[in-house]
Amino acid sequence: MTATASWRRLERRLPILLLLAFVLIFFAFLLAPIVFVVLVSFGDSEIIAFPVTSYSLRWYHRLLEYRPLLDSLWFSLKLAGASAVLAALFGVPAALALARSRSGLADLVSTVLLAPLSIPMILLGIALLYKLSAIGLGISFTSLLIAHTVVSIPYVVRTVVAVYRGIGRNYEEAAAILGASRRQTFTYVTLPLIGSGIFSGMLFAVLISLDNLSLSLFFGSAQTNTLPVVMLSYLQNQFDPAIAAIGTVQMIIALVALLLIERTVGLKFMSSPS
Amino acid sequence: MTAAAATAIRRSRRALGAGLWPVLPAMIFLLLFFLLPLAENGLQSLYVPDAAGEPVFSLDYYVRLFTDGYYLGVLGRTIWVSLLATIICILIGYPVAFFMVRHAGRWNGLMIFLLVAPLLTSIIMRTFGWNVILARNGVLNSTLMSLGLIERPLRLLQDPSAVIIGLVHVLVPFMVISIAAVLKGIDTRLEEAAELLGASRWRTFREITLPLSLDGIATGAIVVFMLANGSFLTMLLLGGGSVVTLPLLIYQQFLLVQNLGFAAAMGNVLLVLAVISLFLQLRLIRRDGGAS
Amino acid sequence: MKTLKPCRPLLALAGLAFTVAMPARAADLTVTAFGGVWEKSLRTCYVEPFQKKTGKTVDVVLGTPAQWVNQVAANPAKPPIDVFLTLIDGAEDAKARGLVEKIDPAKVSNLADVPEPLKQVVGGDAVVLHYGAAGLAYNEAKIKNPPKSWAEFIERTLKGEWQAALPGINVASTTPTAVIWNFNDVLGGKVGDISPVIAKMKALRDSGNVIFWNDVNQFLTQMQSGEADIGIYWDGRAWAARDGGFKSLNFYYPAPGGVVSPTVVQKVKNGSPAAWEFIDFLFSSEPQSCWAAAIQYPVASTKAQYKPEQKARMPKLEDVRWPPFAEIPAAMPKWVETWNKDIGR
Amino acid sequence: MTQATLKAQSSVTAGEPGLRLRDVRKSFGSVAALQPTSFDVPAGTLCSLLGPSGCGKTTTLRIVAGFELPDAGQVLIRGEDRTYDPPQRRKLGMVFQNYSLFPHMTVAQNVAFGLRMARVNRAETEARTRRMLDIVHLPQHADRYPHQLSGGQQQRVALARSLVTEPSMLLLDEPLGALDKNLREQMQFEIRQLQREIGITTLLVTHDQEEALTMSDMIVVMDRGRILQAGSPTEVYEHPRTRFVSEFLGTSNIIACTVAGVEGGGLRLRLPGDAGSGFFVADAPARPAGSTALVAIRPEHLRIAPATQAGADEPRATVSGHVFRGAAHVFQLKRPGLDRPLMAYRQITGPVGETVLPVGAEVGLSWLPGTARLLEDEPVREGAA
Repeated sequence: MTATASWRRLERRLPILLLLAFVLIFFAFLLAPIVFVVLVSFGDSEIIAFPVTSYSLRWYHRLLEYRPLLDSLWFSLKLAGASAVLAALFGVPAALALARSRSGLADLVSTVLLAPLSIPMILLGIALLYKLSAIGLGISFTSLLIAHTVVSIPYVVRTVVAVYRGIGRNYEEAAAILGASRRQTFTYVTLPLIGSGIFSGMLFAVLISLDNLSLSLFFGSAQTNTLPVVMLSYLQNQFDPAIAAIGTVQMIIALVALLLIERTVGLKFMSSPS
Repeated sequence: MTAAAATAIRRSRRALGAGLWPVLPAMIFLLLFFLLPLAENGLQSLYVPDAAGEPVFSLDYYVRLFTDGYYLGVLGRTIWVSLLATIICILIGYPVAFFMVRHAGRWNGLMIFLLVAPLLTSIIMRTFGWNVILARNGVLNSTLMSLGLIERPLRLLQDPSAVIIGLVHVLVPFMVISIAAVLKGIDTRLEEAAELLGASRWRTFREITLPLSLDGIATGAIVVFMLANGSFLTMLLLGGGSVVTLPLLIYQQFLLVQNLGFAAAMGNVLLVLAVISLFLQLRLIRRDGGAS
Repeated sequence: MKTLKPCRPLLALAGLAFTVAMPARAADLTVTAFGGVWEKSLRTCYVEPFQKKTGKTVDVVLGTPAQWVNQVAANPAKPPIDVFLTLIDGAEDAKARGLVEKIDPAKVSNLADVPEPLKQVVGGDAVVLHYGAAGLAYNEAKIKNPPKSWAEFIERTLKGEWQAALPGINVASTTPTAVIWNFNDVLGGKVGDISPVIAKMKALRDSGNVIFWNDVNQFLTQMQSGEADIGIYWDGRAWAARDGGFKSLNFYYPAPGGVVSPTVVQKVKNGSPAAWEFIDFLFSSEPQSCWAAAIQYPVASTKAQYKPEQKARMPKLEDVRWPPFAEIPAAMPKWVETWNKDIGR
Repeated sequence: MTQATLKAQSSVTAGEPGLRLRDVRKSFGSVAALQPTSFDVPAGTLCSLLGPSGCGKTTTLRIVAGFELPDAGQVLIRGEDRTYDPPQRRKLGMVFQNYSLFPHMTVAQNVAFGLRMARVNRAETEARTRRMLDIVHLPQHADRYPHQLSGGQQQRVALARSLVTEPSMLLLDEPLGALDKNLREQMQFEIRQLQREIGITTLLVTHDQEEALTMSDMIVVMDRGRILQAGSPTEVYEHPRTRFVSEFLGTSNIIACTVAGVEGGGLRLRLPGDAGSGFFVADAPARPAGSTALVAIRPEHLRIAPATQAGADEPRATVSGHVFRGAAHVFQLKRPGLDRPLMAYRQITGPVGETVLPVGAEVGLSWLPGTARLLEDEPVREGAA
């Protein structure tokens, strides 16, 4: 290969290389603060301090012995999962109808469905506390589930609308003309095609639920303690690396979950061109 | 029946939302557990305690919010900060989403994990991380100084720039995932076709890929804008109070003053503000990207 | 129903979600607690011995005062909480909203061992369980000659002798008492007029020698990273940090004294009658000693025993300053608004 | 099952049209997409809807498919009223413009989809899918995904998917638009052959006149939501009724002639600027002398001869351009009084290079009687000045 040829080759690949560089810087930015969290979680010191001078696993032992953190993590995961599923059951049909609607009502309906995103959760939390207590649900898992579902619906609706609009009508028309009933078309064609939208919407919902302090706060009881509430009250009195350790455990759980998804269903619907 | 009457009937049938019935379960759910509780709570904002501490009907809270220059300034800053964070998230997030969908291949799963990892740590821990990095003698300043790029430490914490950094850091994953979900639905053959037609890569991107992915950007923008609009912990912990937004004041009314009425009034203003911008955004998308 | 197949796991999950949903109360008694070492010590010093002694079960609710007060306010007839262990501003709020009962000395015999002032807080609707006080925490490595008094602290900060860290307005139950009331009082102001402290704070802010923290742990990060050299902090927290490894951190109460912050006990209206029994147990001497050793704060009971090194650090009840807790809630809206507009931090 | 049995099953009682549209009308908002439209497609034939984009052909197809409901009128498929049936009950096959192969299914799964929906048992589904893939020459690609196939292969899969259910009718929506020219011609031939073998009534939507001419038994030319002309390809090509049809199908020289007089059942016309005796057009309704009449003459019908060899009565023109197109010479001719140059093809019969007329040469024009067509006046166009 001549020098000009390899130069021109490089030139053609340059945009991709620049993009790659950008992406690497981006992830450095994204992960920078997290790196310190993980480092600190392996620290030996009684208080959170940096730089970490000696390392140990003592804060992971502390997690095992201080039950509220692990218990609430498990509780939070159940809550996040359940509310994401519930949000999908409410949100997906609504999103499908909205995406194809020519009605002038659609904008109004969308606005209502997305509005929970915009209200400070602390206000919603207190409003729901009084409302749900008045109808007898009080401080319970059901109340928490309702509250978290309210704020999860917008994520599912919005991502599914965007993905479903991008797909266009043709596939469903093709299925219809091949004799598929509405339900069959939905199950065999629409659902697989909007999979990435549902997945990312539910992922958002889970993430928001896991980090949702302001809303969960008002429904915290001995039986219904979510991780952020426990973490906050822990941190208010103790500045030790156990919090960093639970954060790290949380990330590991997410990693395992994503690996499981990749192994079973495959994350390909997030990437491969359809 | 005249033709005009027939059209009118058809139009009204459409306006009633034929085919919109699947939104009903979600609408009823939100009506019961979102709009109704908020409305009841919002009513408190119309009652202000009198000298004896008894609540009396009054528009006092709203008058204060809309006539006092301080509160108007906070209102403006709330929108401005959210808008700025949204724009930065689009600019940073789009290339990453593009790379993820088109070039990441089997690294895609890892990228998703790395994207969501920051969201899984408590905001207080993230703030600690930023404190270590951005402090006066923190990692960033000492690196820059040892490289000779700056002479004295930059003041990065307790500053609006720290708030924007913090907001972008937690919100940009939402932007990336929203855009990626739509980008992956775009047929790459369209781009190839455009390149074959002689469009440069940049033009292909500008005229084919970008317009087709507008819905993803819009989704991300709505989510990011709304979340930024409602967040206060980042302002509190990274801004050191240098950026005061409406949610922060709401939080104050709860925590310090226990004045639920004034908090509800500010909440209502924020909600109305958000709903208006949401509605406008939806309208814009419909005109631009959603028409196809 | 072949076509429903892909939906089945979703439906199953949704079903599961509702079966997990069950009524909240399971124990005879529910008490509140702050997390971490407090909650742990509450269980070991109080809850477990109480359960052993009476056979009654006790649940512990983690969280914050605003959460607990609203939870009770939402369910006043069937409160989800029976005993508040809370901060004094939360206690004032609960009293103002009529959620708590007067502490009846007849039902709490161990109150006989509690000094009178500690029984007078919140108009008799609460009793102090233990208390801490705010003073100055500083980095010994950087400051050799710390200010003797609050006034000296303000003046030398203005001169730029060090970088000081102060709590911002959003740090509940610290700033209003330890900064606003404390400085204002030292500077000769009154609860109804905080212009002296506002003027000084403005000057401090503009001097560039002050940074603000908005989360209790942020102060420690700022001190460790060198962002700050001295600042207002709580005794117990400061000692815990020093004992935990931040060796150069020292703490003292400047003249005319530290600003007290009591943790108080309240009995929720319509709550379980067993609450009286529990509150009485809270003030018995043995658990009080256990509690004092665990959380490193002075406790209410005069019969409680302390370790010698702890005793040395403890503020004496006579030495601490008591802000007018009862007057502050009424002044707070004005304070917060003025601070927001003039200091903005 | 062989192709012969496919054919046997889809044959219909003679005389019953495979598709009949009766006064079908559709508007979107205030835009009339389709004026009341009627036509029949005889059973077993292929009918093309031809026209520029926005002419209503796609709307017509979507109404036949059941994706749109007409505002009025009836759609009969094999004599049965299907106007308000949902698409899935119409038993149709359809090939979409971009094929719309399900991206998450393999080729075999795509083809088998319709059979699965019809709850055909598994063994038969597999057998029929395999046979269909054989017919479209893709048996080895059964387990690939659509994005792994070339455009032509995708096209064949789409065809297989639409035919495997033995539909009562086949709809083709611009099925070849995405293919390159050679492949397109090959596929036109293949589809036509398959359609004939199976004997399935087919409706083809296209804007490509060549495709329509090659593939159809019948062409329906549409413009602005209405049918301009319907008939066999030769009929529509040779006897275009209007200027639009004449120009949309192939190339045409459209000349505004002057009516010299009425003769027998026809008209005598004169080219503009021609003082001679003019020419005769048979079977034309009477028109007042001196009025203008549009005449279409196909370039292949226009004969040119060097002026020296031309008859004295023949109108003259000057060669203004020449292109060699392999099978023919194409000449551009100018004549005073005509605003557009005329086109004439001269078929090459002998060795190439023979008898080329140089640019600038003067020629005489002639055509066989009957090849010049009198066009109907255009319907007044909406919004036209």
